Amino acid sequence: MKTIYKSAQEAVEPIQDGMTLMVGGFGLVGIPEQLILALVEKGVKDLTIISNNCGIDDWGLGLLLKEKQIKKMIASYVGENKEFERQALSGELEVELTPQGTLAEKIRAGGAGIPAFFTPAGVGTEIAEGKEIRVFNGKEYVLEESLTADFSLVRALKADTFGNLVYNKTAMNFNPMMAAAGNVTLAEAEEIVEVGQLEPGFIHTPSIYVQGLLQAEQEKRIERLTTR
Amino acid sequence: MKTIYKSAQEAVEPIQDGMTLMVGGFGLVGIPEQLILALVEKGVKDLTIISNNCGIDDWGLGLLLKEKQIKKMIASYVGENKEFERQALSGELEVELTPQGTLAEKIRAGGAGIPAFFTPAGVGTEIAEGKEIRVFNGKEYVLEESLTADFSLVRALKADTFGNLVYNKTAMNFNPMMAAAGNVTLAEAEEIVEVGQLEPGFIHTPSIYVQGLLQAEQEKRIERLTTR
Amino acid sequence: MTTANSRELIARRAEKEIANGDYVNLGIGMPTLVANYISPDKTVVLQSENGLLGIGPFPTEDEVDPDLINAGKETVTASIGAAYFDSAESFAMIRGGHIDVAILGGMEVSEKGDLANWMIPGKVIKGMGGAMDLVHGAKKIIVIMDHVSKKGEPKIKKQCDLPLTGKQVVNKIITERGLIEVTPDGLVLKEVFEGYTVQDVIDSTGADLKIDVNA
Amino acid sequence: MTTANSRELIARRAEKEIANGDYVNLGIGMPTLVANYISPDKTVVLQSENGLLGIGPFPTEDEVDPDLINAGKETVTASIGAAYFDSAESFAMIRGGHIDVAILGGMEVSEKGDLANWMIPGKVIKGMGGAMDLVHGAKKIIVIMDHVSKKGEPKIKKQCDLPLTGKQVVNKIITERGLIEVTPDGLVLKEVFEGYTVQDVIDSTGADLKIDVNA
Repeated sequence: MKTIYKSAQEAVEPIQDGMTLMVGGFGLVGIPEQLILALVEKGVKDLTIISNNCGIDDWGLGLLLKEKQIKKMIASYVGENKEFERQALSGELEVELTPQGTLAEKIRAGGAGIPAFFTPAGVGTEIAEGKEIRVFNGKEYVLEESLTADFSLVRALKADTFGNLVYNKTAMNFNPMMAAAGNVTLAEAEEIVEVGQLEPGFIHTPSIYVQGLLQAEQEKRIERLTTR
Repeated sequence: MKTIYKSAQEAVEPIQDGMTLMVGGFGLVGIPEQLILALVEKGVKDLTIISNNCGIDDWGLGLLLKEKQIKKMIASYVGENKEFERQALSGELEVELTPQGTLAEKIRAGGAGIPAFFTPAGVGTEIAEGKEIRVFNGKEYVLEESLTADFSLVRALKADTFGNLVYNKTAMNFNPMMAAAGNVTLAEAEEIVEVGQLEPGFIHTPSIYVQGLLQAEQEKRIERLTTR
Repeated sequence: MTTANSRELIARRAEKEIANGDYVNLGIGMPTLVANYISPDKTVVLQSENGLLGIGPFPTEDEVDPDLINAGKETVTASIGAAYFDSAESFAMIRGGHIDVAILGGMEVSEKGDLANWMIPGKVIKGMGGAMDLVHGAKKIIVIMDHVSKKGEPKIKKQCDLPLTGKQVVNKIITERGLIEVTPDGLVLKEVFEGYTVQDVIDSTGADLKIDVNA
Repeated sequence: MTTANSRELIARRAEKEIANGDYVNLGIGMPTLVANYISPDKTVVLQSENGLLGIGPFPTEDEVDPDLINAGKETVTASIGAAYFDSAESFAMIRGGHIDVAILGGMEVSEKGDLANWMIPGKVIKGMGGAMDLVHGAKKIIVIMDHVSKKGEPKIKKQCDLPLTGKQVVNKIITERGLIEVTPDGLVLKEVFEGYTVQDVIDSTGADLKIDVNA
């Protein structure tokens, strides 16, 4: 029932310069690898990217950064990436650092039609400067507004042809909330199965949030291999 | 790892007069049947109950109502229950009707440490009277505060001994958010399995939210039997 | 009052407002009937706010599962491709604008598109259920109802007298007499149904109607 | 600077703050070491804010799964009874007060329990990750760190000079020199570790210390 793209190039075709994109993943885990590569190839620029991290120098969102396709980055942790630091310090890149839980909740709120909410994270720090502070039950909270995107790019383990998604282990992370918060959501899945193959009680992202699907193999690079 | 009670009576033992309880279920589906019966037997009173509905005259929360154990009811729909209407109209019962989505979100917020959020539901109606209204992107929203409870009583299909829960079909409904919003959460499960028997990627309520477990058979009365 | 025939007519007309691929929420009562008339040429996914995306037909006696109901608390089945989820997720879906069409019943609709459908003061205490969330969330809100009350009084009025479910939320009203669009310029009568004239509809409507009937 | 030995001492002492049955979040760096010293007599569930409740040991080479990492982006395993979930649920857990203990690293802690651990202005841009949420969510916040900076300057001070992670959030500080509690009356030195005297700790601390050492 949903559009199944033949290639990542075809999937990202409608993404234009200046758009806001949410990109799933935590570190390199759960990132939509092929969609990111297709954005690099397409050369689309002046992007605002909302993602927990910004990849590493030679993989993931780091590739878009290297090609200077990102105008603004909204993230919680960007410490893995030297080029990021260089562009941020030089002023080439606009950066909005957001506490990770606030980022997750802003995206969740965006998909859920909640325009703003109060959270304790960041109260008394520079994150709360210029924002409304209000006391509930004797504790201070800061008002944070929701985030939405023109396109959300997510990575799933399995998709069915209706667009229901299942994620693998910690590759879930930001993907479900982003799937809900994108005006258009493109899901890159390791496998696309016939509708009816996924168990209705164990769907992580219901089909209503997904507009386009792409089947693609994943490299799954490991950032920090640690063994016993 | 979690307390597994031998009886519903034992499980509800610490519940005292005047407490606030969240009780899972939508209609009669997904209600913790035995815990409710034990509350009736215990005769605990002046309860504030947060639940989407209030049972029917002779089952579910309707039983607590009949015994006049409920002081205040926070719900979205109570139309199945004549005794409810009688007590509410006579002023014996305090009633706070809340839009269903707002109720779900207030409970979710309570478990998630969000003290308040803006929602469009109820703007321009009596629900929003006396509450703050604020405009975001040209649309009006009302500020709603979160809900928590002394005890949450939920009903699961399966629990493991750590307290991880899985729900069955539409018996999920309000149970997961309530499990998170209770200071103490008691889960009544049709089956308790050894830890390790539930698939980690498909747990509906992680064990962190659950303090006590009870295995109990369910009658599962049907409110409106409709067949083809 | 509508007869069974006119209820079918209303449901069939409402079905035309649903496009192939739409996600739809049908309210309790007459809106539920719409499900019976969805064209086999369309893939439509019905959402039930108690936590089901993909309502299937009513079950056979053997299929009845007490844990599987719709928002009207009727036993149902799940269709192929269905998903279950909790109530917070269900209303995230609704409030977040992901439902294409909601078809709701109504007690009164005003000329500005205000809807009253949840309460009659002093008479009954039922509660609004999910209606107040639905009217603000779905992309298109269609109210289907009898054109006039049991006493023959207009249900489409300059202003609602009953407590509101939502202000300026209705896009279209479908009754047994016709189809009315709520526009920034007021109510526009677009269709008149068999057995009624334009004048019949005007006479039984308590607000001004612009007439734009292609007949 | 702490040696490997003193890092172990700190981690072992921090472990004693964890009770049987606790749900615990361990920050990146030294806090991660605490996992190695959890008593086999305790059932402790470790939360990783990227969406895992129940971090197991590091994997063998055969067990490595690139889709299974901790918040420090290291490959891990899941322990028995584990659950995976999304980042919003993970921080609902954290913010909602469900984590019993969070053990975090620190750059500076003030006498009021303010914590700075995320940024050195003009030097590095990394981001706060989940630290700002954790300090407000967990029931008990324990900071483990070197007692003094590389230059030998106190890291426990009247006021933090670095940008804050949170105000009045720290409950206890454990360093290689001792254990300090943050109380409404100020900092209280409760334990002094081998190789140091009370005076050593006082001299290397940039804030007033009340002394309550049972020795």
